Amino acid sequence: MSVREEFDDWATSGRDRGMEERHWHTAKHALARMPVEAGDTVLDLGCGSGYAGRALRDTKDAGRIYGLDGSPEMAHNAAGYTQDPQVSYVVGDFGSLPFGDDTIDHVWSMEAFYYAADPHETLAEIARVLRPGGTFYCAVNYYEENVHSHEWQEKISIEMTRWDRDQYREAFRDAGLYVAEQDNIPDREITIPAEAEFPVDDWDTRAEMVERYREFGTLLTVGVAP
Amino acid sequence: MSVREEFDDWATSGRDRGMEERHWHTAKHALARMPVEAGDTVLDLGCGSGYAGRALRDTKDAGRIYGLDGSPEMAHNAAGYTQDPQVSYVVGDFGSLPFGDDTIDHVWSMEAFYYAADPHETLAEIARVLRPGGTFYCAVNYYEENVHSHEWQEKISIEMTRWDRDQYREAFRDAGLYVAEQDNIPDREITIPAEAEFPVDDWDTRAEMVERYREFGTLLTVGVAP
Amino acid sequence: MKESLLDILRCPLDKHELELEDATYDESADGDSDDSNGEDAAEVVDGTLVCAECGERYPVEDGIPNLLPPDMREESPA
Amino acid sequence: MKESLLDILRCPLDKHELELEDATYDESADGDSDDSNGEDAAEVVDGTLVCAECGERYPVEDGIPNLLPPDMREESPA
Ligand SMILES: Nc1ncnc2c1ncn2[C@@H]1O[C@H](CSCC[C@H](N)C(=O)O)[C@@H](O)[C@H]1O
Ligand SMILES: Nc1ncnc2c1ncn2[C@@H]1O[C@H](CSCC[C@H](N)C(=O)O)[C@@H](O)[C@H]1O
Repeated sequence: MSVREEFDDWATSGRDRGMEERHWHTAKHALARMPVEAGDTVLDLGCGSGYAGRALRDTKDAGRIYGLDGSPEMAHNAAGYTQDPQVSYVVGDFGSLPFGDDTIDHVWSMEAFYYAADPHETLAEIARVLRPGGTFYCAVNYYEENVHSHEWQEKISIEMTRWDRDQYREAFRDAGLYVAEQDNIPDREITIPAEAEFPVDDWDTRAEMVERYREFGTLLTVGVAP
Repeated sequence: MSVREEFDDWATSGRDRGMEERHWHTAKHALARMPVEAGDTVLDLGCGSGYAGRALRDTKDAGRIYGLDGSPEMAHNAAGYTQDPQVSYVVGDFGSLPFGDDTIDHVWSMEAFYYAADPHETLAEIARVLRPGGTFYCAVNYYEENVHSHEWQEKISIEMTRWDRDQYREAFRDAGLYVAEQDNIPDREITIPAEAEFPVDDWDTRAEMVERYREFGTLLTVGVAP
Repeated sequence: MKESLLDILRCPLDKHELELEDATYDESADGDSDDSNGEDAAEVVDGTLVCAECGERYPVEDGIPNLLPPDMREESPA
Repeated sequence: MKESLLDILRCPLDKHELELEDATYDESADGDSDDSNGEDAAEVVDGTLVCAECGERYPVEDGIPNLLPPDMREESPA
């Protein structure tokens, strides 16, 4: 299945809002750190429901938001969630970004980067569209150290990139981005049932669930264009 | 009183270790985010007891650590806390750093930057000694939004710079540093007594103490040298 | 989408500028902006973006430009 | 401090290189490093760093170089 087919399905079955709700727990902390100034142009790669860009309009008075997604249904849903004339959604692929050089102040991506068919090519594209000093905030829950995420690949037909922390830093640098920060942002909000209730849904033990959310959380890597 | 006189007093009365203990609550989170690679050279500005640099040796295998402090007694104490041949302490002033251009991979400073006689000059010096892509992690508890810190100026004869979040970003950019991140890191560890025990020492109400530590915490601004 | 937001979009293949053709506008839409009657607030509903260099054509459907590279753009079989 | 760590230190006034003079070494100190007998592991206890350009002299006391600008270096009155 293609990215388009897979995620069009997700969008029409309402998973875009479900992801928004869960990802917000950690995404909001990463978004708050972004050095977005009033009037800045921000690109949200794999925007899903588009919540991240809208939050940057609200909280930091970003000037223009472009949400890019490979799934037309995702982009269509996202467009339906806002009337803001400064926010727009574009269908496009991570492999060849439809933007000019140096046109974007900051790039955001949550739980999407690792779907790129060639993540190195995508990093090069990000470095190309960012103006000097612009940042790339790359947030992922699927990564090597988070052993609890490894099985996700089995549930989806798109090949996912599972880098570890070091590989993220190295790949950013290979693409010409400076690495400014790397962090694990814990999800302190998800409800973790009491010990006695385990096993639950996806979790055999409480300890595993605590490790997944409160300890590993979301891996954030921040790159800066030279 | 000079920086030297003021902080020599602090060092000889053991306040270096007291600060280390309190600052560690938030400093450790900021240190963990630093993109320090094995072998990197790190400069700790206003190192006090020197704990931050030693932590970067232990956790990230930093190559060389230079702790710079304007107080000879602070530097002397710091040197006494380690036998590590890759760690050294230097007496110097924020206004004229005794390092060559592009010789430092990363600069760290906790609760010290705002003592600089001319903070803009100090930022220019930091930009000078950093190699391209090197980061400046600037952590402060004394800043405009933290209203609970304003009175600190009354307790010390050295003039302190009280910038707000925007002013930090602007000053970094004026000095030629890209701003990669700004964040408030809460102190979740300090013990806050139960409501009934207030007023306590420095705090009239529990709400104020909660705001100071759990909400405002430490302001971190991360700059990157172009 | 607002026509003004098209200005930084480029052809995904060669990164050259795009020209909007056959546009239909939603005249009723005025969004939340003050200057919504001005030129740059025109709300594009449908049209085609054409690369000034390679001539490749990209559809704007329902206000959303589809700038997938042509080989990824085919209709979903579903 | 280890002599090798002096190599990136510069004169705070003109940022020129410094030369170590009148050094005394702690021969007993071998730190934790493996190659502690080698040249670059020499532990400097006292000495003077002299700017190759302006000639300004900076003391190394107790293994710690004092690179305060000369006008800030005067003895504490306390
Ligand atoms: N190669 C690619 N190009 C463009 N978008 C892609 C892509 N691969 C995956 N995506 C999109 O990336 C999104 C991942 S789901 C994450 C959505 C959103 N950022 C959130 O935090 O909830 C999906 O909407 C999917 O359509
Ligand atoms: N102008 C200046 N130049 C160099 N060091 C200075 C300075 N002004 C203040 N300092 C040093 O900055 C330190 C501030 S106290 C903070 C110490 C340590 N970073 C910690 O987190 O605990 C003191 O040790 C003081 O001597």
